[in-house]
Amino acid sequence: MRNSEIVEALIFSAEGALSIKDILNILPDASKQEIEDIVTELNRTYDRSGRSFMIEKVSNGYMFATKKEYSPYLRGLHKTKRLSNAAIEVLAVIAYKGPCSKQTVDNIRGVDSSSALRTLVDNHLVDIKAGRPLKYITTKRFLEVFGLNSISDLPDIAQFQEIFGEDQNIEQEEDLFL
Amino acid sequence: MRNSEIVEALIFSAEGALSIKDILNILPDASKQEIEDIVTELNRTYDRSGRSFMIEKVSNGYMFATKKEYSPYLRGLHKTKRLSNAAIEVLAVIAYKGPCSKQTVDNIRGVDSSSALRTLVDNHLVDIKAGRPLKYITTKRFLEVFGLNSISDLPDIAQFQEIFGEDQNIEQEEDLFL
Amino acid sequence: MEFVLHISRFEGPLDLLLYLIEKNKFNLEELEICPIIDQYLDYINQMRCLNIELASEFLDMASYLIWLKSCLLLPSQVDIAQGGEQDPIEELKKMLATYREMKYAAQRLSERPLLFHDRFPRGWAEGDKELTKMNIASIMKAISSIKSRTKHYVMRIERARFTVKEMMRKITSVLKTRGKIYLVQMAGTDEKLEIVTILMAALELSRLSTVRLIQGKLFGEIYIVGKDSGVKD
Repeated sequence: MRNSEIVEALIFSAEGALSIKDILNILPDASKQEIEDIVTELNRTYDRSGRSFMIEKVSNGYMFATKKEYSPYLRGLHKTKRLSNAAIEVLAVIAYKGPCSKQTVDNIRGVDSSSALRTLVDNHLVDIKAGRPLKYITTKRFLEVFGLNSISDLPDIAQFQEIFGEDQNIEQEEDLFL
Repeated sequence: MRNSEIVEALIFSAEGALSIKDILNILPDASKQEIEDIVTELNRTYDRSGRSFMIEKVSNGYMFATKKEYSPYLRGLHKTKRLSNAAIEVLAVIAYKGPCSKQTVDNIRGVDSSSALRTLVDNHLVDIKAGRPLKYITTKRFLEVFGLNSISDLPDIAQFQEIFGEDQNIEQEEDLFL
Repeated sequence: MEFVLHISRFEGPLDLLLYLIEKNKFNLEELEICPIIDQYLDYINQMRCLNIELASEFLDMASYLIWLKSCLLLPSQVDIAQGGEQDPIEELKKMLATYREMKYAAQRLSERPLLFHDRFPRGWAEGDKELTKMNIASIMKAISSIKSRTKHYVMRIERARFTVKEMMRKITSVLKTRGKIYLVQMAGTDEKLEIVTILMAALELSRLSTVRLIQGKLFGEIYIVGKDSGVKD
């Protein structure tokens, strides 16, 4: 197996940019120069064979990226960024309790939810209903992303303990959401 | 710009498997057959030029992944998790008998499966369907992880019985004991 | 001693039964159930002698097999396959056959080249990851994580059952009529939570100098006496 193949596989599978140091950890017999030459050579091969991607050198290492000219097509892929745990919590509360005010969400979670709410609205997962106070509701996009036909497809909260019961001794019948 | 380059760029830039449907949304003039031919041809090119990755047909779509032979090197870079035997058993039951309830899984295995189920849900290999009782189903992620195009790619249970060399006709045998 | 294998080797009682059947080179269809029952019970007994903690399912199966064996030995008194009813031996065999299928399916599944172990997908920086993994389970997980953080809402029933305060009151009132009580005597159930509550209540009473806790010897039973009782330490 040639080093160039291994280097390619390493950069391909790395989460984020991969530094030369990380590569040398796995290929201790290679040199810094050799890695640089390998990447140059790989990119030359990609160019020659009409690949739509290449290895970019970014500040902290190497990473694969598709070439700029394909970006008009890639925009059609509708990437939605991953949500933080806080955002999923807020989303869950609104899904079960909505339409509800920010105050309700904050009370249930015991922490302020402003920034998570903002993310959800930006991602079109939550919409705002006019009124005093403002109310938050989940959107059609929410249903699509979570693969639900309607909000009533969400399971009953009392059923959660089947696998999410933290402790068998804790009876969860008496709960906040009833 | 050739369709094959665009298809390559699309699959390359998607996280997880990209369905043929998604590709056709972006290239409406192409046909399903054309996409399949493009992928076959791309894989041939990768093989010929010594690429360490290829396009896999999984989860009714396409996904780039490294070839198996590089895994010893790549494991040095990634934390690899292995599922417990219990978790794989539960996964097999859900894959073959799902959607099914926790009770069904427990009955078939003869033990409580809560913690294994929880691990599978946490790892996005199993999802929950609302209902009474809750039902468990395998996810798109499951297909990606196990390299399956669809659940029907799993070997037929009837084949297993041949391997055990018995159980040819349980119904008939039963009469003997009555 | 060849029976003494680690119980963790078996996923459950069905797994252990299958192992015994294979070991005896029995065929599931023409299964001789009695020797298997005996070997299973032997195995469980040895585990218990070695103080190995067994999952309750192993014991449930043991008592079921004892019942089944008694039925087989007393055919005239208990007809186990009364007309129309399911023959328990057939049922057990069916369960074993289904479990064996699934066990085999699981083995086949685990032989497949696994993503993140044998094959690796294209890596993504944490921030670039998509929403693709969102599902109902993640919503449920979020709800339960809120619940576990705000436990005071969900624990009310449990706390009502064994509270330290109530246990303190109970101990004090029993002490009024008796000179000394062993801690274990206070327990009405064998629930761990109750034992813990009793111990906490006793410690709290001792802290308040209402009672004295006495343990005669190392690892001896602990008992409680009233502060003014004449019992010596």
